[in-house]
Order: sequence, then structure tokens, then C-alpha cells
Amino acid sequence: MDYQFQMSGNLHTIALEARGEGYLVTAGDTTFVAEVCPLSPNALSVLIDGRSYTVYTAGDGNRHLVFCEGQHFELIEPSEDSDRFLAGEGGGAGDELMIKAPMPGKIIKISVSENEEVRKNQTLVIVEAMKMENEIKSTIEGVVKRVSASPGDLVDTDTPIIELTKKE
Amino acid sequence: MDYQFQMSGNLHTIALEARGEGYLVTAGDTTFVAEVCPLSPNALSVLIDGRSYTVYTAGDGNRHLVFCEGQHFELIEPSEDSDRFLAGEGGGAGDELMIKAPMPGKIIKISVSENEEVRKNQTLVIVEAMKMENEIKSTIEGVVKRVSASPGDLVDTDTPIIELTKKE
Amino acid sequence: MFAKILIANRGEIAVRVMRGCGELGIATVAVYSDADRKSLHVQTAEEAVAIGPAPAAESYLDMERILRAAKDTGAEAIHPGYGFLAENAVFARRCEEEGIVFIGPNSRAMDLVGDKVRSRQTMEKAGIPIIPGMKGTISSDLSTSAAEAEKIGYPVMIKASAGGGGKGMRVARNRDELASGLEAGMREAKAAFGDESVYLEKYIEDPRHVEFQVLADNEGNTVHLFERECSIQRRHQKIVEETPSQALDPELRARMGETACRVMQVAGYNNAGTVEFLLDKDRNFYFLEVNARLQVEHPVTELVTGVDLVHQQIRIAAGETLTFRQEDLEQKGHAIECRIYAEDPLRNFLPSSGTVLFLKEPAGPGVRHDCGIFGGCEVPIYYDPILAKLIVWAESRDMAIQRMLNALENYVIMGVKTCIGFLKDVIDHPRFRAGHTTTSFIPEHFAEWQAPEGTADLRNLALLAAALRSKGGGRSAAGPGDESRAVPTPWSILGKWRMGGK
Amino acid sequence: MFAKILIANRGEIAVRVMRGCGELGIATVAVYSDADRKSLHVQTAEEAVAIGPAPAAESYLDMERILRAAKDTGAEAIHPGYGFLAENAVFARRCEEEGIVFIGPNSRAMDLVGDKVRSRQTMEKAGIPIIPGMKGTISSDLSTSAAEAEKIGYPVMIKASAGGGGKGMRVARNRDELASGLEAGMREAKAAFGDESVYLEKYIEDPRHVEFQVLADNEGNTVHLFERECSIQRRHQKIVEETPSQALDPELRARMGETACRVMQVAGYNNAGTVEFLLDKDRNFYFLEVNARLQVEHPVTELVTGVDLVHQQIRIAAGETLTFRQEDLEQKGHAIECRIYAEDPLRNFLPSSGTVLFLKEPAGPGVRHDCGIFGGCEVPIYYDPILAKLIVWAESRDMAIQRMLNALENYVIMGVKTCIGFLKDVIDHPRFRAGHTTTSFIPEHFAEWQAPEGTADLRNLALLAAALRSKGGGRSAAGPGDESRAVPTPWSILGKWRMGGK
Repeated sequence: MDYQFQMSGNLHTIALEARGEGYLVTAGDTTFVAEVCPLSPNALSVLIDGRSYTVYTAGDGNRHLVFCEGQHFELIEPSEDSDRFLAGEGGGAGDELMIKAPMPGKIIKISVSENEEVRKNQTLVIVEAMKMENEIKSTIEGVVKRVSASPGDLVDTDTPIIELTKKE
Repeated sequence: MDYQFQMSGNLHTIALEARGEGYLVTAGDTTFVAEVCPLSPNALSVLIDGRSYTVYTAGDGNRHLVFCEGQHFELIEPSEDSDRFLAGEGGGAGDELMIKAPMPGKIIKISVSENEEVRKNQTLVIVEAMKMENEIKSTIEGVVKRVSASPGDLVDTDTPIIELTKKE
Repeated sequence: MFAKILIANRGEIAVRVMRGCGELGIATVAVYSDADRKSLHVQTAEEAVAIGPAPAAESYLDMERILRAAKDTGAEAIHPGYGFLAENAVFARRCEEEGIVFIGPNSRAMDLVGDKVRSRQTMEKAGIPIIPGMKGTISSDLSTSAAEAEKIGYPVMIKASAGGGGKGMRVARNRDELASGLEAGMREAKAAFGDESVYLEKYIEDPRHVEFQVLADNEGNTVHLFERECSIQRRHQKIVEETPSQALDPELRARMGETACRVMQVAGYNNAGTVEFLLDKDRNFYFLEVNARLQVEHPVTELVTGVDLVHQQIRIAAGETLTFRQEDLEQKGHAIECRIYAEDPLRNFLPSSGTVLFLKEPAGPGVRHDCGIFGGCEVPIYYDPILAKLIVWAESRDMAIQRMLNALENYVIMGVKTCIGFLKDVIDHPRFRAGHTTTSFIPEHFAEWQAPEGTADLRNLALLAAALRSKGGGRSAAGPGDESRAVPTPWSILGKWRMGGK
Repeated sequence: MFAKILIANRGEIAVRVMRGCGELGIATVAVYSDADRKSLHVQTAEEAVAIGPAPAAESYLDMERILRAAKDTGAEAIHPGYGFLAENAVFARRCEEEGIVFIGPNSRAMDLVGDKVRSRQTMEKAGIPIIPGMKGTISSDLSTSAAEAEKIGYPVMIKASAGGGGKGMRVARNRDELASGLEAGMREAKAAFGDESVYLEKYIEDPRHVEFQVLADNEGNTVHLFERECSIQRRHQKIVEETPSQALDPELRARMGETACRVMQVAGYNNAGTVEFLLDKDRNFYFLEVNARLQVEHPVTELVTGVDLVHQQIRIAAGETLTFRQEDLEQKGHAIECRIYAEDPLRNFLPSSGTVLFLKEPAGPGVRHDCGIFGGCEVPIYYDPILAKLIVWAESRDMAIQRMLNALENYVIMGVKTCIGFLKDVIDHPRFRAGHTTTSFIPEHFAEWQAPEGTADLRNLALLAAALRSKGGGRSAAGPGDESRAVPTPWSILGKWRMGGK
């Protein structure tokens, strides 16, 4: 069976084939046999060529979180929403213009108004969470196209706050 | 809603009625309001009149295991099998005559044979588990009616091994 | 001794204090906001009282509700933990008025040390070395404060008078930064402590932050329990602490310890408290302030001295006399603490909130985990993002470092971002291993930090695990109606294949 | 130092040794039987090698398979843990032959101390006090052994020559008991150690069991790390250990410690080992035997001396010299260990096996949990039923007792029976609190032990929890087709009601 996951911005394909107590795994150019033993709903023991790995997992919806040997991985399973998702993540340069809330919190101050010119590193907005104020600064020189939040608003991660247009 | 459970050999009834963030609980003569907050699939936080209890649970089939404030409880939920279950538990005096395996293990030696007379405290059978030998002794004076296992047999908890008849 | 204590706090410190109470045979009362019904401190206490909505100002900072909870439950004393009302002299006084013992210093001493400006003046008069700085609280008038700043000489540090924990602190290297720093600092101070007063002082470049733990009973017996080095900071907030400090020798340690005891005696201080010093490159030390509370980093002192500070706080508050003198105390081995915050080191340590989907606590010989969370708990946005503290003890600093690295490597929190991966690289850094820890360590060596990518092998393992978790069953699998969804384990396809294979 | 070590064991001790290796930067190889694929030690190691079927004789006791696993993985040394091959001189010799370092004493010393009869003779000759008893291995001929028993004087103790851990031990108070005891003891000895030899000795009534931890490097430097009192036993097997012993004063401690070092020097012993003594009511002590391994109860010594015994074992095996002398060592505070067995105290401590359905580990300052299980693991019937060890340290014995009680109270294992509830009552017993611990403590005070019933309040809580877990939804609920079964939380009806109520 083939599976596809988005990890660190790239789409990866993995194929599993039952083999003894585990699987013949093909991932990219690599093929290996993994002996797999489920330990609990959140943990797997995997033996690959005598190496022992304990893999911890969790997730919600189509998001899989994996921890192994001190490293965290986040894998998104493409679904019906995947086109939207891929578009959002892959936006690249255009993204720099949308200032989003970096975390859930409360907007304390918006320091710019629409049509105002901003210079690089100028403070645009201050968001408070867990009693810490966080200044969000402009990464570009530009003009404020739209302000879509107000002081006092509660925002979630990635809530759009300010849209900038790059200076020519 | 009413529920019935077997606990420490007695049948208990408990009735729950939704009440705010919890339940109005009626158990025997007692009525109390419990505010209940699930913490995980294995844990509940319960507030009763300001007292805070964390209750841990697990189980399999119709058996519920509960731990609270250092105490363990085992509750059996009556099912279609419940009659058989109740009969098995309630056997009383008659049970003394059936010698059962006290734990999963291996029969090392059976020291008596059918029709043999046994005195109180005489060793009947030796079961080994986890490298420890456990002698099972007769609690009565009697006669061996039947031996239903052999040395080398693997037995589970409560597997019948020897049936005794009481001496008149 | 008290029969019942109310703990006016939440999270790991509330749990840790409750453990200490339990060991002294004292019943505990938790208070909780609406955001904390599920929290660990509510589960740990014998009793729990709801004290209001999620925002701290309406719950954990509401003195009257907390006092009422204590009265209603018959608690004879209140332990404030750290943060919230811990260093609030008004609250200490209200407790005194209500006949409830406040487990901390007397309100007069707290008044003094809590006012950073007045305490510095007092200490300066008593001959304690202090950092050059402003003598009074600053006005919000920029030109006055700019003149003060220029007199001290840039860079200057803006600090909250009522402050602590890095809140309201800003460095200003010029007049522009002073203007924005003052505004933000005062707003943060107001939000965190209900008092917007700030002051300025000379910013000492690249110092070490060395503090001394002090215990003073109600009869004036005062001892110090040696130092903690807390130089590793980000956003002016400590994340790694250790003891002994690599910067002290026995002579300097003794001198600083004596100074710390003298500070407390001058302040008329009782109970547990910490005297903070800056130590510059030339081994000059300056009195910074007194932390009139149990510190986040108190466990390293406990592990190295064997003294339980929570027990001592409670005993002193109950009127007991210290049972040891300075000469009975010694440092044994080495202890390091890492603070585990819900924050994203890749996004300027911004707090992270949400549900802890999975938790595996580190364990093993010499490993202590003071934990405020559990698998399934919520990390609310309303409070300090500290989740837990990982503390290790070992015979030597090298071994403590190794033990800490192993513990961090085996510490799993999924669902909220934490600084665990970042801390591993901090602890493993050659400069840290060599003991070159100054307050500029993080900005200097970790400004451009990136999380390690993970080897190709591990990425393949992650793909394998995700595939086994996948309910979709892959591109070629059956649709949502597939019966495999009913299997109660997430390893649904594994279960199916196994069954087929046997 | 070694780059890679194979741990020839399972369960908590394998995990604990692996942790110690990790801290020294040493990679670890686990070996596992078919019953242990899921076990914690396999997860903890970097590499894992299957070595055969579940019965220990075909896996953990199979020297050649273990040696092959070491060769195949390139392990330079083998740590045997305790039990299994730990005190098998043949195995130690096979390791020497294969050029693999056996982490334990040299095979010649192990030969000597492993033969309880010969070691007693040797020690007697060297002037070490021993218990009166038979000089040779007993024959299976009853009349000969009965004559020996009468010469020593009943009661006598039957002991396995190769033994340890209570296996093969029987007390005989008359000729009848001698006959059945010999038979069972020899069979158990054979099963446990592959050697049925047993011997007899005088049974000393109600003694204390006090042992001394010794470390000896390969150059003959020998130090002791003070005593452990291990008198609390059931079925001749320790379940509670502590240090310091309440029975020793500094003079007796020094005398016994010196004797312990002398025993090891006489035996030509190197690496870590323990000298066991019986201490009678008149404070006479008798050499019992040497345990030529890391003991189950080693953590209490670690907590009180600050010395990591696993690190020391590995360092000594790698040829390092001890870095401390006797005068550098001291006891600080008090440590207690409780062994957590899968057993039913209400059924004569019969082993319990099965699946651990839920585990909540105890935690907190001063609490160490050396754990061999996890939630969801299987406890196989094939091996020693030890699941974990709970060890606490505190400044005083009283506080250690309180800490242990709290930790036991918050220790949840569901699915297999354990001795946790029993241990709580042992630790809380006035005679234990008073330090009156002798080997007859359990039979004397706990023969009729019953688990506490639980208050009516707790029983009602249990009913409430079971009702909320109930999938059946009560007498009046829908049948098996009910959709509520699909809800992934066990709190299905709760979820439904909540949703309705909001």
C-alpha cells in the first residue's frame, strides 16, 4: 500500500508490503525491512536491521506527529482539503506580505494604519500571550494595504492581522 | 440511568442523573452531587462537595478496574454471562473441595492420586510460576475424587486440578 | 504545624508545594480558574475551590476570593508559589489581617525588597555593592527619563519596580529604544503586577547571573544554601540554572554568601528568599534584588544541599527554628535545571498553547521532573507558559550534563511546541560544557538556531509510523465506510495484517 | 572505555544498566526472548537481538547465544544485571575466553564466592565470623543429611549452593520438614541455577539481614559503601531495604565494613559486590555469603553515598582505578527501597501475570522509580515477577518513610496484582517506623494481613467511575448496536450528556 505525506514542505511517498512480523518499506530510493510491534496507542517498537527504535505518535485530523530518537516530525496526510493546504503552505514569497498572529493571544496595539508606509523592522502590532508581549515587525519596506484586526481582539495562530504591499 | 455492578461479592446499584457539570448520584442510601471532568481515557477528576478525587480506571470486557486514593476496586458489570459468573463466585462451602491453580504456571508435581485419603495441610500439588514453587495444601480432611491435570501441564488461574470429597 | 494549607497558584509549582505539604502531613486546598478545572494541581490537592474566570486578574490575582477560599475551607496558611501574589506585600498584609499565615516573608520586609528602588537605596546605605542606576521610579515623561539614562550611560536596563521573571524588562541602547522600551515595559509591568512603575539601571554587558538561596527563621537565624548560576537566559528570562557555579571559588562563594545573609538581615527578612547578584568579568559582584519567594530554580539547591526548601518554608512559617547552622551545610555533586516552556524557539520563543496530545516524562537515577502537565491536558493562553522543570543531579558537572542530555532526549511532549530540542543544543554546546555561561550566551551562540533536520533514517521511520497510524489506509484503500475504522487502536492496518498473517 | 555493551538481562535492571551506559556514552545491545519483544529493555537499547524462546533456559541462560549476539553486534563487554547468568562463573570464564569483558568479578573469585560452602570454609579460615553449619554439599540421602541437621541443631536452613534471591531456600524444624524441604529446595535450585546442590546451616531466629556494598578495582583498591538493611522479607526474599540501618552505630558499622572489605580481599574479588551478614540480637554478626553482582537494592546506596554503582562497575571493568578512598565516602540522609512485584499478597504472594492495563508512575522530589514496565506491557509468567523498584531519599528516616508512603499512595498499576498496598501497610507499621526490623517482621505482623476495604465514599466513587465507563449504558440503555460505542473515549455517556447540556 502506498501513502503520501507532506513533511517539512515536501511530499513524500512510502510503500508498505507485509513481510514476516513487519513490512518491506520503500521510501524514495531506500528499501528496508522493518519489524514493527505496537506498544500502545501512542507508541511503536521498530527493529530495522538490529537497530531498535521506539517511535511515539499522536495527532489530530490528518496531522500525524511523530517523535523518535529526540526528533519531532509533523506529517500531513493529504485529504480533500489538501489542495487548499498545499496552496497555503507553498505560497512562498507572497506570504511575506500577510502579517499573521504568531500564536494564540490578544492584540494589544496596532501601530500602523491603512495606507501608511512602513520601513523594515518597524513594529506593526503587539500581541500578548501568557503575559508576554511580542512585537511583530515588518520584514520588508512597504505600504499597509489592510488592517483586519483591532486592539483587544483575541486571535489564533495564523489569524491574518495586517496585509502589506511591497514597495517597488 | 441505573447501573449495577458486582463489587467484593455484592451487587451494587448506582443511579446517575445529569446535574450541571456533573451528576446527582444515588448509591444505596447515599445521594450526592459529583462534578465530573474526564482527563484522559483512563482518568477522571471528580469534585464532591469541594473534595477533589482523581479516579483512574481500566478494564477489559465487563470488568472495570478503579483506583482512587490508594485503593483498588474491581467491578463486574452483569452481562449475559452474569448468571454463570454469580454462580461461580457464590459457590461458598462447596468450592473448598475443588483445588484450583492459584495463578498461571506449570504443574511440577501432583503428590496424590485418585481415591487417596488426604489430611489437612497435606501437600496436594506443586505449581511453578516465575521460578517459584508453590505448594498447594489441602484445607480439609478428605478423599481425592478426581485428578484433572498432570505434571508438566500449563495451567491458568482457577484451572481445576484436584477435586476432593470431605470426610464424613 | 498547620493542618491545612491553601496553595494560591497553579501548574508545576502548585503540585510541587502540595507534595511537600503531603510529606508533612498537611492537607492541601487548590484554587483554580475556569481555564484550570482539568489542571494537575486540582487533581493533586485534597480540596479544590473555583475562584473565577480564566484571566489571572479575576482569579489567581484576586486576593479576596483567595482569602475567602481559605476561610471557607479552614486553611490556616497560604503558600503563594512564585508569580501571581507571591511577592505582593498587600496580599501578605491582608493574610496577616485575616489571621491566615502567609508562607513567605513578613509584609514589611516584602514591602522593602519588593520596591527595587528603595531596597537598592537601603542596601547601598548598608554597604552592599549595587549597580549604578537611577534612584527613584521613573516618570512616563520621556525627556526626564532620557536625561537619567544619559547620566547612567547607555546601554541602560528598564526594569519593573514590582517585577521579576523578566517581565517588563527592556534594554535600551539609545533614546529611541528607551522610548519604545518604556512604553512596553510599563504596559507589561501593569499587566503582570498591577503596577506600572519602572526604573533604570546601568546595563552590565555579558555578566553572570549568580544568586544565593537564603533561609531565615522568625528568630533571626539566617543561613545561605550557596549559589545558583542562572546566566543562561532568553528574553531576560532564565531557562537553565545550575549549582555550583563555575565562576566561584570557595573564597568568593563565602564572601557572596555572607553578603546575601547580610542583605536579608538588613531587610528584616524571614522565610526563604533569594539574593540576586550580577557577577562581572572581573569577579566584582553587585546586588540586584531580593526574590521574596520560592524560586522556579529552587530544586538545584535542594539536590546539592539535601535541604527541602518547601518543608523549610512551611516549618519557618509555622514558627519553627532552623535546625541547622551555616557550618552544617555543604554542596555535594552538581545539579542542573532546564525549564520546560510551551514556546517555539524557532519563532522567537513565542508561547505555544493547546492540548498536550502525548507526554512521556523523563526518568532514571538522578533525574527529577517537577511536572505541571499530563497527557491530555490543556495549556491555556492565560498564564506563564512553564510546563515543567527537568532537574538532574550527578557526582560531577560533566556527568550532570550527560544525564541532562539523555533525559531531554527521552522527554516527549507532543501537541504543543516546547524548548526541549533547543535546550539539548544549549546543554551540549562546547561553551556550556566548558562552563562559559554568561547572560549573552543565548543571543551570542543561538540567535540563528535551527532545529536539527533529523537523518534520512529517522524521516523514513516517521513516514512508516504515519502510514501505520493512517486511518485513510493509503491512496488505494477503502473509503470512510471501511470497517477498519472501528478498531480501537490507531494501528488499524497493522492489526488487520497481523490477523491475516497468523 | 567501551564503545558498546551487551546487557544480558531484562526488566528494570536491564533498563537501569542501559541508562548508566548511555551516560557514559556507551551504546547498548539488548537481548530478548520471544516473550519479551515488547518489553521495555528492547525499547531502551540501541540494538536488540532475539536469543530464543520464552523459557529462560533457552534464552537468557543460553550462554552461547548471548556470546554470539555480543560477537555479532561488536559488543566489547557484557553486563549481566542480577539473576540469570550474573553469578555464573562458567559464563564469566566463557566471556574471558571469547575476549569479551564480563562486567563483574573475575571468574576465579566468582567460583569461590559462588560456592557457598567453599567460601564459608575459606572465610572461616581467614578469621571471618560465620554461622555454624555443614561444611560440604549435602547428599540427597536423607539419613546422612538428617544426621547433619541434628548435629547443627534444628531449626536448620536449607540453602542452594549456587543460590540467591531466596530461591531454593527452606527452613526445616524437624526431620519431616527436612525431607520435603530438601526435595523442593533441590528442585528449585536446579530450575533456577541449573545446579541442585544444597547445604544446611544453623537457622538464626529473628536476626537482621545487614549487607555491605563493596567496590574493588583491578589493582586491589577496596572500599565499602556502607550497609543496607534488608530484613523485611517474605518467602525469604527481600521486599524493603534501607540505609543506614537502625541497628548499627558508627563503631559497629566501621567494624562490619572493614570485615566486608577483608572478605573481598580474601576472595581476590574485583568489581562491585555485596557481603551479606546476619546480625543477631546481641549485635554479633556472621558472614553469610557474597553476592557477586549488582544487587536489586543497590539504589539506596547510590542515593545515600552519591556514587553511581553501574558507572563504577563499568569503569572498573574497563580497567579504571577507583577515584575515591574509604575516607572520601560518607552517608547522607536516608534511603528506602520498596520492590514492586507482580504478586498477590492476599494469596501468599503468588506471582501474578498478565497485561498492565494502566500505569501511573510515582514521582516528585526525592523519588526514584527504576521501572521495567509501561502501560500496555505484558508481564510474562516465565521470569522473576519484579516489575519495578521505588526508592526514596530524604534528610531523615521519618521523612523518607512519609515520602515512601505518599509515593506508594500515588502509584497506580492496574491489570496485574502487585504488593503496593501491602507495602504501604508495612512501611506505615509502628514497628517499622520505630526501626524494629528483623527477618521475622512479615510473618510476625502480617501473616493475617487483609487489604483495606476502602471507605463507603470511595466505593461510591468506584461505582460512579464504572458507570461512566460502562459501554452497556445501564440496564435501560440501548443494545450493542448503540452508536455510542463508536465514541473513542470510554466516557461515552458523559460525552453525550455534555453535548446535550451545552
